[in-house]
Amino acid sequence: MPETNGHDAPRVGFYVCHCGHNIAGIVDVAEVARFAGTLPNVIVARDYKYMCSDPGQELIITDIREHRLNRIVVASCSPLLHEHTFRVATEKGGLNPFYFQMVNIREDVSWVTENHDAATHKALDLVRAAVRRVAHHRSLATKHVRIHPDVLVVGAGISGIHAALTLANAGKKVTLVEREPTIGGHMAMFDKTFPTLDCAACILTPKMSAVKNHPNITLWSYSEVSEVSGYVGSYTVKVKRKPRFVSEELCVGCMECIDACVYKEGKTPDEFNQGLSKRKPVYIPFPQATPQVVLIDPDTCIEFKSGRCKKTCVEKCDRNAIDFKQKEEIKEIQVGTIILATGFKTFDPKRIPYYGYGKYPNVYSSLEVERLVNASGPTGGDLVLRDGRHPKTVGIIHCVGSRDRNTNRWCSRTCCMYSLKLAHLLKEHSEAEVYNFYIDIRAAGKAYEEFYDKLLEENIHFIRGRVAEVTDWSARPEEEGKMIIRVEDTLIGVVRRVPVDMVVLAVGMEPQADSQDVRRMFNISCSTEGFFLERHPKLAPVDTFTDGIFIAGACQGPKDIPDSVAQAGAAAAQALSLIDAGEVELEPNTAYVVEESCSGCKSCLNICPYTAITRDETRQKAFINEALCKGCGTCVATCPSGAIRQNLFEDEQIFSEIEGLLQEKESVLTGGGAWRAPA
Amino acid sequence: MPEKPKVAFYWCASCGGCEESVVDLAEEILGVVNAVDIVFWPVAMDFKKQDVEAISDGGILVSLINGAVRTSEQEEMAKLLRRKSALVVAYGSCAHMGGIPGLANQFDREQILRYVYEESPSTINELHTRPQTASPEGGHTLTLPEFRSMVRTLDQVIPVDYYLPGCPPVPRMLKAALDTLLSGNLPPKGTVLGPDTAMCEECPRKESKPADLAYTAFRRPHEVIIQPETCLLAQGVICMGPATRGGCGAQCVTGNMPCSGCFGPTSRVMDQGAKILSAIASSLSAKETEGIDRTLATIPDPVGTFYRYGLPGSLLRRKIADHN
Amino acid sequence: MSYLYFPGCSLRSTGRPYEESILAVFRKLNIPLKELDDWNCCGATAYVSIDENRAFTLAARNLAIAERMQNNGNAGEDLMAPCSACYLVLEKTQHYMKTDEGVNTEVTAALRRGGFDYKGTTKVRHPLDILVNDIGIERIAKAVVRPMKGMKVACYYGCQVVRPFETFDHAAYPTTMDRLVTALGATAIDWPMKARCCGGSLTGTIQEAGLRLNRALLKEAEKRGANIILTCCPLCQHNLECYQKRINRRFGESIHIPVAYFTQFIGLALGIPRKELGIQRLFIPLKFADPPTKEAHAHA
Amino acid sequence: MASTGMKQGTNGWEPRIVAFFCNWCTYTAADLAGVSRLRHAPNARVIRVMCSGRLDPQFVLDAFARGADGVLVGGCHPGDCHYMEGNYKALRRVRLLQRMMKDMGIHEDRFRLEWISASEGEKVKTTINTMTERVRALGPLGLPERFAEWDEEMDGLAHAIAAQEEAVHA
Repeated sequence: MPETNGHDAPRVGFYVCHCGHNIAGIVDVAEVARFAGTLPNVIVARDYKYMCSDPGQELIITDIREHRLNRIVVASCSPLLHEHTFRVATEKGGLNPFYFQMVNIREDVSWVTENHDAATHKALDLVRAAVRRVAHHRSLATKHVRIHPDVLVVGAGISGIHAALTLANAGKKVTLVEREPTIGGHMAMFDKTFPTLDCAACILTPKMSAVKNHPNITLWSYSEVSEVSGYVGSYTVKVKRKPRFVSEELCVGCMECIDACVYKEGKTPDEFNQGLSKRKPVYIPFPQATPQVVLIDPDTCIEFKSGRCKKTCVEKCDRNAIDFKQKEEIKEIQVGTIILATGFKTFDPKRIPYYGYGKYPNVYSSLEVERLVNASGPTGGDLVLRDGRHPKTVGIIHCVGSRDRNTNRWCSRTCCMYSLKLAHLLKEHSEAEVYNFYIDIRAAGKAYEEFYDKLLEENIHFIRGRVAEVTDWSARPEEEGKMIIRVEDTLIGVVRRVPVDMVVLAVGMEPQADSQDVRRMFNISCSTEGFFLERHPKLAPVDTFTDGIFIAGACQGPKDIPDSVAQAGAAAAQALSLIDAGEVELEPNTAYVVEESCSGCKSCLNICPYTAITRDETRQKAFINEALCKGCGTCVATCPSGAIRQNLFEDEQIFSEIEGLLQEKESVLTGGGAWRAPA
Repeated sequence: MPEKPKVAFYWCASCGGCEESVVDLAEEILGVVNAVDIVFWPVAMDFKKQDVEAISDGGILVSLINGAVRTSEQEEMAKLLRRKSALVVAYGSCAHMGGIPGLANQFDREQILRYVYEESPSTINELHTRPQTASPEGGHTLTLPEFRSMVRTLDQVIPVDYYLPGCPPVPRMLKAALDTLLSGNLPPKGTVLGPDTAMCEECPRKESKPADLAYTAFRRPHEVIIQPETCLLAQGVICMGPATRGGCGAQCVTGNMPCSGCFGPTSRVMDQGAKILSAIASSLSAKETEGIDRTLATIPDPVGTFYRYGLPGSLLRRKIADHN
Repeated sequence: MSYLYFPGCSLRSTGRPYEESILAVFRKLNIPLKELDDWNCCGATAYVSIDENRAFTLAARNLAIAERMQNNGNAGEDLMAPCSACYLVLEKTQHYMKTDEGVNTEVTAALRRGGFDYKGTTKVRHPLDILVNDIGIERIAKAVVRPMKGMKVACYYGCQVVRPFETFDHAAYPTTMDRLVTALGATAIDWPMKARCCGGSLTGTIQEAGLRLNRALLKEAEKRGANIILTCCPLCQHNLECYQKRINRRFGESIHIPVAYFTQFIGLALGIPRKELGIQRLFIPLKFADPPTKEAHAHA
Repeated sequence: MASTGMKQGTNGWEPRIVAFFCNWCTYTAADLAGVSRLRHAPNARVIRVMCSGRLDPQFVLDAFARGADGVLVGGCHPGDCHYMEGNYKALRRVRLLQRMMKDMGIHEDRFRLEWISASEGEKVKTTINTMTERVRALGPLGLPERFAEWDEEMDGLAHAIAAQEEAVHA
């Protein structure tokens, strides 16, 4: 509907929301409405219980029609939450949606202010500013951009795999990029999964091969995203494909080259087995690795180091798959949406030296123990310690690198449950006495508490207290030759010394080491601890602040397998909803040059990081390409002669806001003048 | 013959350059003299204050007042001329924005008087005599105007209808302004009678400015041999051109000196200094505080650089003496 | 390379040999030390537990004096604080001045009233840090005239130089002193008590607890074959050395092990006369160090 | 010339701080502070801009000229700008502006730039609180009142002229 009255003298409709008690409990909303009614240009001023509800919006729509309003101001929650809602209502009333201005008196006022008078006073200032500002609003057209239907999924652990399969099954083309030589992520390393104790490989490998064989999925393993540009609907992504020195097309994964390698035994710590075994320079991470393609590690391969290897591997390969000259490749793809499922890393227990990891050989990280008890692990599932002994007593220390001010403050959510699982498995494998040292047992998941109950009946010991240290300082004869776990047992209130043969450190989950680089590349935010930040903690858990980019799995925060899979499905659904809508609306907050005002001084040209500003050399004026402009307004602030303006953030709009905030005279409270902040 | 429109010229705190610029009309001044009746022009003609007072209120078509306002006498004359004139034009940078005398707003009154009458190297004043507004002398009282606490723009003292920018305004613009005002076809009140794009538009060096300028250091004109054809900013010399209203024909730049901003900002800008500061700072090369500060340290006097002609008319007007 | 030097109260009382040996060693290495002008109480221990911000203010005054001296001819000179308690409270003050606006505001205001405009540039250093990281183990090793062969040293760091700030060494397993004594020709034993509690002022308050803690340290050092314990803190040195008799009486032990400052040990290796190092002030004499005894040779 | 800058005296005076917050980091952090109910001083009035790079130095000066006692600018941490480098531009402008304002006699504690990421709700709280306290310690800046006070010296003359005119017309 074309708006007709936008350029006439402003006729403002003002609405203040109670938000139940959220606002009205602190801010005197009736006073706010009364005050707004006294401001110039305000025709209607009302307060209402829930402005965002249908009747609330209806109020705006009716008032626009009945009172010939041409500007709308709503004082309620944050514009990041409901600006869109009220713009739609404004539009339904027959106005251009951008004749609307929102005042945040919930997040910015009632929720953060103790004193009622101070809160009301602050609300009045903000209202006055908005009423002044809205007079300068102009009619704007919303931009639409097309959504490219292809999707990029970064990271092929269980989350990335599930997201990719969901999208591919819906008929979308997916490029799945994985940094490691195989997909599968951490889950592929686990032995059994809690609480069902079904084997991780049995449920994961079918999904891995489904990825490999899906016609809609392009799998690029051993590859990393190196550059991202563009915007929602139209991202250009460069992917670096690292050389395997083995042709992915030719190799069939027979692994004969591995046997043929001049190294009789492996010499390099095996990454997949957490260094508990050795691998050769030519290797495959594990037998079910996907893709089933070997790779050569140039750092340890003799041919790369000296160029004088007999190259028995090449001789053995009848498909001539080995190619020492393979180079890194950069591939470029176009996608409309991106799902980040880059996972986590486990806490490095060396950071807590008093737990003795790296000092005492029989202190293990939980991920190492996953490999140690795994039937396809380095010992074939035999629980043999680094010094060759079988443990008679095992201590599992919970919360290593979790719930700890010195390391990570967050709960890693999975450690309690996997510690219980490992306790069960260790007992099963060794008949050892198993002690769990825990702060709290957090078993909040379907069938998790029942699993804990079961463990309690398996004669596994639970000692409540944060372990002080693991030491070889023996104070009694029976402690000689053992590691002593010192802990305050907080249930009985004594300090205990528990001698053990094996210590398992239940390490927490952390953001990937390069999570900061990754999020910068994708232009999304991180929470303080470094996990990717969701757009809203409750209502938009897989969205980010960058449209078209979604997050799934442990890159967003510690998560177990069921939660990761659920989130991956949600992220895929969000991408699908964009793709199926076909296009997306963009905020029309772009900058533009008023050509007759521009002197062509070039001050703005190097300011724009998106190269949206160019200079028309014949007219010697700056020109802003609206499609490239993202609306930051930096050039507007830079232009020394005021020739660049920004829609929605015009100079006069901001100046009028400043003026409104500070024009105290009109804001006299009915209850009396001066107000004081709480001491 | 109908009565010719009356015109008055007056100078407040000014150097006399604005008066010169009127004379710089050269032969055209004869046309002006023909078309108008100059009723007051202290620098050139022997009219007195009483003569102005004798004119009926509003009887002068236009008064062109130059110079900033620093004394009570200047205030008084400005107010008198305002009453007697239909139109008042703030003529030149000082009346327009405070001008060079406005730089005195970085010091308080006492500092200035102490320096001028006691501390300056050329002063011998053992009795520490200061000028007094009233001093008895042989049964009479001699009076002097009061030296106000700060420099003001003309429009901070009286309502001003139009502005003619420049230090001094160029004769061409004066001629055009007079023609406009005499024609009766008046622009909106408050208009600055000049072009409304920045000086760069008419700068002969503008094409030589690189698009990717990133400053690492600034140099003052005396610290560098200025290349005659390259943009001064590209040579690290601060040129106010991008933030300054055009119309002068890029005179300073043509003379191989940077623009120092005498025409003031364009109509879209409130504070010329803030804007050039923004433009220049945005294009620094450094990204971290230390490097930024290192580069900025090469601007020894930001206020004097960015507000050379406009301090009293700027948003902050003057230095706050009690350092708050 | 030169430093400002903050002695603090201990080094002028129970810790005299610490100061004597520090001055002697730095003199020997030609590293000038300049005592901080008009220094005052560092603000540690009791003060911190009563009113933290005032303690920080006391510490900050010293930091501010150091900064002032740096700006007046002592440019780039860090502030060396040998006593662990001084070191920690100075570090802590620096830390809170930078990270806690409340502390910063209050302390800055107090300093301003005292005529100081502290910008926060002073760096606080422990002599162990300076010797290892600035002067360097190599340079010290080169200056050794009397290798300490045969000495089996338990390096004891105590808590305050490594916790809570891991400024120059590990919080639980520090190694700087170990590396240093190794370079002097001695053997540093590996023991888990390096940074464990010495009882602090408990020896003076709840003595039973204090003695127990010291016993654990002393016994473990002897058990692992140490023939000397070295410390870098006046309070640790006092606790470990002076209570050995009482511990033996109380617990029926027969502990007898010298406890010296690490700087005394370096001084001996550099050939500085015992008297200049305050060796004679130790209660448990360092007999073996002058010249190496037969036993020492046998160990080697 | 010691000026209080405030006619009504400082009784009942509360610092008024105008805050310019970038949409993606600091404004979001302020929302987070709200959602987390982190109560803080009610003295800051937030103006949302898309990026701290939109900060025109004129906004800062205008806020002071209209009566702000302090101006706070919040942007994304270096390297974190949603628009890549807008915050660097803000930093450069702010550094120069701070020097300029110092020369104009406005105390440095009145104008502050803070990097506050979307997750730092707590930092919004402490920044506003400490800034409020520092500005409170400085007292009112009160530029509009100062302007009026400065111009009072012209009143005497204005009155004299008015009286003179009255006499003439009478």
